[in-house]
Amino acid sequence: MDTGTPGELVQLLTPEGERVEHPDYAIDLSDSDYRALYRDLTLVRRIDLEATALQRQGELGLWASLLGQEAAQVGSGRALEADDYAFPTYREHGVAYARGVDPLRLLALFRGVSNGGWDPQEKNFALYTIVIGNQCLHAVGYAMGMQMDQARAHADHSGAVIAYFGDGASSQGDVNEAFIFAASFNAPVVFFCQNNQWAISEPLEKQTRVPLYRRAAGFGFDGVRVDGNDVLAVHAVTSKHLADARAGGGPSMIEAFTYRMGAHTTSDDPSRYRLASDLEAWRLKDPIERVRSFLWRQQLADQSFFDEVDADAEALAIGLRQGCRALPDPDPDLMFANVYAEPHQQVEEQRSAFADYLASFDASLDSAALPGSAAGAEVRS
Amino acid sequence: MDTGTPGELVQLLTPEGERVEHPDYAIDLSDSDYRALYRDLTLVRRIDLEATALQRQGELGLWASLLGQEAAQVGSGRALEADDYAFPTYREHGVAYARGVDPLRLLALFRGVSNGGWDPQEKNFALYTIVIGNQCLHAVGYAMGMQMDQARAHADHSGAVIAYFGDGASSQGDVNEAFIFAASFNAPVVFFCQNNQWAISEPLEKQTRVPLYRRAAGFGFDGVRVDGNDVLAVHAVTSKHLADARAGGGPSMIEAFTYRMGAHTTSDDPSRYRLASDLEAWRLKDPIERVRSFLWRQQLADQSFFDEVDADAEALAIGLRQGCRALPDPDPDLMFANVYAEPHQQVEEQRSAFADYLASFDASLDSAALPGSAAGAEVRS
Amino acid sequence: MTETVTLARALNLGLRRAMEEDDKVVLLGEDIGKLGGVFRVTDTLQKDFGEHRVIDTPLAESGILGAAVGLAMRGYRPVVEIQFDGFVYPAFDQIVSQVAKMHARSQGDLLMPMVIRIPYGGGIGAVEHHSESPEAYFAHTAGLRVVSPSNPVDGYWMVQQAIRCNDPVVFFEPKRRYWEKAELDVAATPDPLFAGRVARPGRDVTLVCYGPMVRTCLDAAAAVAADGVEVEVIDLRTLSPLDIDLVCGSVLRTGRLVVAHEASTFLGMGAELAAMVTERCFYTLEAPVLRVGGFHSPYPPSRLEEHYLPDLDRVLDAVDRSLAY
Amino acid sequence: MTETVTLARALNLGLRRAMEEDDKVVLLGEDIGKLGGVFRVTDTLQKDFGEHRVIDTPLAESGILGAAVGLAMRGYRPVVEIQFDGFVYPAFDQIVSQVAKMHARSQGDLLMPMVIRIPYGGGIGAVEHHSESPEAYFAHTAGLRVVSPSNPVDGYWMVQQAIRCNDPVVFFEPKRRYWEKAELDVAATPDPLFAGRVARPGRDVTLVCYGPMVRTCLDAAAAVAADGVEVEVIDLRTLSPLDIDLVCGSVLRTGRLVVAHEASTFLGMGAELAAMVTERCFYTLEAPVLRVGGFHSPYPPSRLEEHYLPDLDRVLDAVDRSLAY
Ligand SMILES: Cc1ncc(C[n+]2csc(CCOP(=O)(O)OP(=O)(O)O)c2C)c(N)n1
Ligand SMILES: Cc1ncc(C[n+]2csc(CCOP(=O)(O)OP(=O)(O)O)c2C)c(N)n1
Ligand SMILES: [Mg+2]
Ligand SMILES: [Mg+2]
Repeated sequence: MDTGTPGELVQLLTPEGERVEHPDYAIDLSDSDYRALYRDLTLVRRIDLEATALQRQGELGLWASLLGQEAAQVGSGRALEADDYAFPTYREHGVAYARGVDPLRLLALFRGVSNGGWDPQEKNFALYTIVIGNQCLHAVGYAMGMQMDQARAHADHSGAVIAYFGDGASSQGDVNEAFIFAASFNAPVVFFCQNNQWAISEPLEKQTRVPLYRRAAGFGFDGVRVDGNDVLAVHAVTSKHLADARAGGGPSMIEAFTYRMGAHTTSDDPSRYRLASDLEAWRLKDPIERVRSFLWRQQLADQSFFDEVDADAEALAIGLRQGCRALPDPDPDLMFANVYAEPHQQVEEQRSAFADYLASFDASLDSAALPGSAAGAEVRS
Repeated sequence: MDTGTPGELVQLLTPEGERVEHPDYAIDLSDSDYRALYRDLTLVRRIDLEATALQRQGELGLWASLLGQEAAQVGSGRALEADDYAFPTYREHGVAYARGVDPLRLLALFRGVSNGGWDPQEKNFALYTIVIGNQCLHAVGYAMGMQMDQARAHADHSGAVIAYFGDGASSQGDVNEAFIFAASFNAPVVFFCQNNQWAISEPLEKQTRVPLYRRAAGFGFDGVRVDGNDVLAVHAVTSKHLADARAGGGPSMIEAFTYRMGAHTTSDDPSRYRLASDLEAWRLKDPIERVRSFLWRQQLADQSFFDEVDADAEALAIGLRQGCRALPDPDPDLMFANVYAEPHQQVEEQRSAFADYLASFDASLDSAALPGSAAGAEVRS
Repeated sequence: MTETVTLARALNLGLRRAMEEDDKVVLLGEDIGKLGGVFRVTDTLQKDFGEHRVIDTPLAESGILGAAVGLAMRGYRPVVEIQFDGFVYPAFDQIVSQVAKMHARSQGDLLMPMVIRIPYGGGIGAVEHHSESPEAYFAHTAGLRVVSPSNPVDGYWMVQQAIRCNDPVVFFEPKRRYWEKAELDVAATPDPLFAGRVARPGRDVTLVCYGPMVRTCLDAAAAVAADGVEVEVIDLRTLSPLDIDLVCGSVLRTGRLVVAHEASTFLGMGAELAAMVTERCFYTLEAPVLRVGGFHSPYPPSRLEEHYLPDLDRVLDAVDRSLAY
Repeated sequence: MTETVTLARALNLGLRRAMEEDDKVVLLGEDIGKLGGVFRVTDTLQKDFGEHRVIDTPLAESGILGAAVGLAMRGYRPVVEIQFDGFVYPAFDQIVSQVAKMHARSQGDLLMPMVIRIPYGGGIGAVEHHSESPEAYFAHTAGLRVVSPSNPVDGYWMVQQAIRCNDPVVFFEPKRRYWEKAELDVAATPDPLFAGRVARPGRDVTLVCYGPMVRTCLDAAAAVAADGVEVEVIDLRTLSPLDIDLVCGSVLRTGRLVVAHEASTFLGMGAELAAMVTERCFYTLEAPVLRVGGFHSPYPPSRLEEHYLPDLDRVLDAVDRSLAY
């Protein structure tokens, strides 16, 4: 397998926290921007850890941790402008955060109280997409729509779309068709692949034998590999590609080279397929530590700043925990409420029949006889 | 659109019939091989013309002409060895011919007397595949099977597979997934794309903005563009890639750059979407004419040879015409015969009910009362 | 005011009017531009509305449907053409997992006002994959609506109504009826989209059908009328929702029901109608609901299709059997 | 001789035995190697049979099924694992257009001895796309066989029989029953694959179910037994072919039929059973066939699944209604 060369990797901040330059990608961030990125990274990690804890406590049915991918998500998410639109997988909690989606809303899906959780149109952040690859085509379609709007308005700029997907997803027909449509229509979309080296238990080499970013050239657009644990590089690269897209430059692909530090989800047991020691090398490349070192080194932040961020993170986590526990179970009528936007006879019939059925239990003498409860069954017979 | 450069095109025989050399691809053919190729090309074109004529006469429901693509098909088809396996689209009449499939069998599908027409395993030539792209995955699976057989036999060679597809097909998810599977398993398969510049009415640029062969590199294997109207180049390139595949070199892709000189099928009306004059340039690149010139120039054949080939072509056409007209309509029981390999209650019940139903007409006094005939309906009431 | 039009032409006129009335309506498909679609249903539309509204796409059905989802999210009303019934399956995932579910999973925040036009059914002597009747797959899928016009007038109105509907509508066009003609009055008031229609009244037996089978069933009803058998023919028009009240109303009068469709009867629409009607009209039915349809076999080579497709004789055979109870 | 095993383990043992007995049996899927599948059904098989027989594939379901077609043509017997029900749709095209039709279109020259294993159904508190019941799509498709074991013993035998079958078999595994246990005797003689079974005899009403609902229905039957109501529970085991004789035989005795499944009732298996049984037992039925099943809505978020899934109460509600006729 050709794993690529270091020279192919865009890096602006080394794992040791040293700023390095790159001929094609520059950064234009203020000191407070740097601190804000550090804060984002820390908060996002804290949200993620809290959600994992909530799953362990039985408050969530499942959680897909982003541990290790904070820089890829914060760096790209913060590169988006308000008019841009993001299409996530199920792991883009950091992007959601950057878009301003309330983290509590993310828990709804994993708690099982909703199949969505937020209004996608509010923050231009689509619903999580679980069927691998599907969202890449939605992203392209949305970008085509932006382009049409632009043409109709005779504007010289459009918004841009970012489509997130994983290394595993790169094998799906839909993702490759998305490349084709994007190229054919020169749609303003950035394909952002978080190559975290794993698709559940399958290592990268099951999906490809050359670096993924090289896929782009064969479809007729630019691809670039960026150090996915380097928030500065990710931010710079994504900003540039989004700007190109907005200006009519068409699609491009970014491969953020990173590593999934945790299990695939809380249901997964990585000990069955990878060695704990495999993580060591990547621990040294931690996306947050290097920004911390950088801030220290450059004297851009002092201990009080770090303490404050930690306190914010803790407060956020507490709020999340409390909010999660308070998330109510949905009303059974939700099953029928939004199947269609307009009435549908069969759904309406089932809806009222089910309401009557539920009511029959309320009406029964023994109020313990609730459907779905074993007690109900016994009382009944 | 980047249409590629002349330098990217492998050519061994110019449109004028001049032999040219290529650094990577040599040919090793005898004089009689050259003549045989000419004969193949001529016969294949004659088969195709005859089928088109048969469609016009109402003997076939449809025909997909290969006009202009004879060299791509004969050149690649003749590069196959007996153990190799070919997976065609619906237009590979020339490959079928090269594999030794009786041309008459090809007509069965288009006449509507069969959904297949030949035993794929007999000549290692799969059934025509109409759903665009599906066959590329079958090809890879078959190649994986060859590889497994090879491993089990501890052989150092396997057969190879060739997967045909069109420029339009290159946009299908299945085709791209086939690339991925082939690369992942290093399967002995050659992807052979006949880029005839059209997918029905859609020109190449709807599907791609860079030469298609470049797609291969992004998936981690070699791609090459060959003059698809140059039978020698196609033969040389395909032979080499097949040999590599057999020797464990894994997948590769060949883009045969050619042109669909006729309508998409006999149902199509190209005047709606392309100018007749567009064909002029390609008429000068005719795949047969250049071999003819070459044979003349090199004095490898004389008039009697050409006359003989023409006579053979004519005889073949006559046989085909007669054979086609004599192809019997299938028995209605065929609807039920091969749905399953083992009995299936519902099918068997429908089968006997339908037989009874048909028999009820035979038994009726008026033997004109056949189902499906308007007469039957009138007599009935 | 009226014009004689084929179904293909009526659909074309309906699409044109929908595009005129709402500039968010965009058409996507293979060969729908210059070619006007292989059945010419989109003929001249690209010329008149431009390449941004009549979009020839790359050859990938999942791509088309997935892009349509994104366009709908951006506020467009995509009308997708699938070239033939047998080519909708590559898009099945996007349709079932995304198009059908998006409104529900977004708790109503997102609309998917999309029309998926599919020429369907057999009878045109085509090669395999060009004569399928996959409507049951879609009708079984919650979140989708499924309709099928049987004639030019319905074609004209229903396609416009489907485009105006805020839910995704799978729109099955009976391809062997594309060339049938009728008088179209574009100033008329159409029937509602999600309702069936009595195509021919009758007292003795109810014959339910839709799409390509309506013509066959009307012919069958006409054929037995001389014998004094009155067949009431119902053109369902909509498969999801199903206008079950119309069907049951008829069955309560006739006591007998025959359902005819081209699709395989095994788990076809006839099964659902049989189950629903029997439940609702149990004491009225004088015969079990009988089904006439395709066999449980892949669509056969075209030289056999006259045997596969339920024709007038097979429909009347079922009518006779029903009456014999 | 006997061992207490879960359904997941029984399937694992069945696969192992099939692989031992025929070296042409190969497994393909996502995460079926080292991980042993997300439900551990293929646990240890890669270790014991090697990477050439237990093949972790790229993440692409159409790719998996398409490759399996090629492997079958080369003489292998591929057993494909689809990770969850909701992820079979990307492969729908290959399954419906190729796998199902290959034998017929090759006029019998090609066999497609393939098993497509799909963990299906709800009840495990999963996120969307992980709890679907898509069996009707496949049962409606001619050329496919569809089966579903309800218990460990059937799981063990049926998976081996499915692998030996020369037709493609879609093998639906009731995922919420993976951890239920039973005594397995690997030396026993199994029932034939394409036959249903009376899981509990009874005289008053026939209750037909399959897969995950069998446990629920047996519980329901047990619950009303004390009241003197005898429910005959039939475990269909096979959906295509459908063992209609077994069902009708029972209905001829009981006069009543209730069908329960998790899938949406609208065009679900219950519809076909209602239609067939009503046609065959018209004069025997004392009540219309009643159906209990999923609603015509996407599978809800897991906190609502207990309402969506037909439980003992909803099954008994239908039994009561049937008996009330
Ligand atoms: C179509 C489909 N097939 C299978 C799955 C099951 N599945 C969920 S996540 C996953 C691996 C995804 O890997 P990758 O794309 O690398 O993303 P990551 O999880 O690493 O972020 C699989 C196979 C799915 N969700 N959708
Ligand atoms: C999945 C699918 N979609 C659409 C079609 C209809 N169709 C048949 S041929 C064709 C164009 C194919 O173009 P290309 O792959 O370039 O092959 P060519 O016909 O030029 O040989 C289309 C769209 C089909 N057969 N299958
Ligand atoms: Mg990954
Ligand atoms: Mg082409």
